[in-house]
Amino acid sequence: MSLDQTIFIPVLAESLHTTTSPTPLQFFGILLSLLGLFFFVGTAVGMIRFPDFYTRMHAAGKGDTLSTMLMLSGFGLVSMEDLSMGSWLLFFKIMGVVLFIFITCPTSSHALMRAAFEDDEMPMTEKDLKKPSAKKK
Amino acid sequence: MGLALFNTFILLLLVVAALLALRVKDLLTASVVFAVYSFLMCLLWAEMGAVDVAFTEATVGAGISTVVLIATIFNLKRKSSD
Amino acid sequence: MKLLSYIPVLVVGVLLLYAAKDFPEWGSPDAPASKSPVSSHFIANTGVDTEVPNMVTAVLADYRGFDTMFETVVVFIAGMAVLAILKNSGRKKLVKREFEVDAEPDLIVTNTVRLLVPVIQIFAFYVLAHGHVSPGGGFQGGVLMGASFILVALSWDLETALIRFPLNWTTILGGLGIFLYAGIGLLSMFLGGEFLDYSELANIFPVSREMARYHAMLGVEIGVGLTVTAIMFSLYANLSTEGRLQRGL
Amino acid sequence: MFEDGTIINELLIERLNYFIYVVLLLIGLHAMIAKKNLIKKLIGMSIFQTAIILFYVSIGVKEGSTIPVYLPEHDPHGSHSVPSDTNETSHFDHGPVILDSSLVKGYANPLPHVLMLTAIVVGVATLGLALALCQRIYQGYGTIEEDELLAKMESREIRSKTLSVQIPKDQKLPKKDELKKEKSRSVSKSKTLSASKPKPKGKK
Repeated sequence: MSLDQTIFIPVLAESLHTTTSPTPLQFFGILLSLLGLFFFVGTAVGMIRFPDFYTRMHAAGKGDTLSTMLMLSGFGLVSMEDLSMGSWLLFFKIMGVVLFIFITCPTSSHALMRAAFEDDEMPMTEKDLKKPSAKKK
Repeated sequence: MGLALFNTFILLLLVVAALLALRVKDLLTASVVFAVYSFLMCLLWAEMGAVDVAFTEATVGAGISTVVLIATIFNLKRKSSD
Repeated sequence: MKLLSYIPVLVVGVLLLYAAKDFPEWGSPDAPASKSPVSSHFIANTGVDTEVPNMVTAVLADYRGFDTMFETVVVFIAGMAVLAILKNSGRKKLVKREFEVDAEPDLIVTNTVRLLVPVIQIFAFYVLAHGHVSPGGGFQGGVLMGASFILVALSWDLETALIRFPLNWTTILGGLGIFLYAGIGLLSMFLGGEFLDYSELANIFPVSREMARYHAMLGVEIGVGLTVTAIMFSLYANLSTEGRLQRGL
Repeated sequence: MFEDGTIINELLIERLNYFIYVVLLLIGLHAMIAKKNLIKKLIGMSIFQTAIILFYVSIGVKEGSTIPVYLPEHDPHGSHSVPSDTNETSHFDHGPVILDSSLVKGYANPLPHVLMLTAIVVGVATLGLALALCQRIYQGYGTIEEDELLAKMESREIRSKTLSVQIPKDQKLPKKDELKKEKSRSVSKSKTLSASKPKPKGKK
């Protein structure tokens, strides 16, 4: 067994040799997941590139919530191969998770920002932009 | 065998997270990175078929033990010498 | 010292890697651990013996019940030890901690927690009771239940959580959990079986011997859940305040 | 490089789980030995523990097996199978049967999972106990760094020997005049001791 056989080839082979083409609902699910992945990349870039705490939390709070919800609902749609009782049950369970994320994720980012505000962390202003490298965090 | 790539990726990330949790000088960061480590471990076990162990690790390792660590650091010094 | 510490690490590492070469291949069904008659017996006979679909719960609470009982006792003793170490130990006057800020409980956070805590507690009961057929059981349900009280303590303050779950309950609840566990075991002993041999409970309850084991496992898990809930909350409450039980995190 | 039989192939590809378990165990061990901060030592201890749990779970894995929960067709009740278009009563007909060895291969080994499940919960309880001890040490000595702790313990021991007074609980140094009084009272004893050991007041 070589490296290619063990790791790379089976994944490719599985993805290539799927015989059943996805139903329209599943195709829509895959599309939603990819969109969620795109927003996740945006979140990661924002976390690294933004200059101060509040803007970084802005990227993290919004992008994380949206992308997680998109990906989870995409998975819920992908799991609906047929419209049987079991797949509906699974779909509603995943929607429960989406609701949970929708409630908790903004709250947690709000709590983090509130804690920073109470700790006298000042938001970045235009003054900070004018003097370069004054506030390198 | 299809999950071998996933398995390999998480195993390597585990080593990175463990090293990072021990390298950072801020203990609060260290405990948060340790929560990440615990959650990666939970994913790995769920993939291996040990769902009960994964569930326990998700509630205990990534939940309670992080809270307990942070509660202790709150009463102690936050900086560490190494 | 820094360099010296690498010596035992390297020695242990070389030995372990040398041993790792002889381990069975990953995932092979013919590995000694999977071939052993004990685990194949558990897999094959759990359904007949106890009618519990989740083998892990069956092995945890029934076949290896003695082990689990004393693990619960260990958790209880650890909680009591934390109580004993930190009780009346701290500075009497409250000092402001390094990163402490005085702030009211936040409106958004408290209202979200008000919304979530009942759901978490119902989910904890579900995990506890549904542990027979899905992943879960006493340990997980207990930890989730304790985490819901910790969430209350984090979003309001510790005093609010202590009104809902006074700390002198923890000793009582933890003891009650172990008492429930050992009591089911002793009851089956008095009915003519061995300690923790739940099938004897069929003599007094109108169920078959297999279903007696099924239901006794639920009672045992409830005992574990009570102990773990109490100890997890008391761990947090004591550690965040150095045992003073006021002005928590 | 990656052919059959070479060390790299055996360790890094076919037994990657075991290799990573060794690496994590060594990281934890090194942290427990070499880190000076007590909290860091405890994090290292937890990493050590999870590495061992990883090993135990890894030896229970079977290729192509499902989780250790009975599939609907082997379910003793059949009541928890997903209600689908299959006939519901067919599950109740055969009742629970002892699985034969070909079916046993289809389920992961539940025994390591059980052993490790309790180990995790006990692990967090012992972690809490260790953190309580850390807080007590911090109250007594004002530090959780190991080297500072050892120095403080040593100086405190010398001081208690020379002065022969009980160290107050809340880590306050004795007052100056109190110190002098004590010294004059046990002057002979302190002289003999301070000749051999470094003077505690100068060290402070």
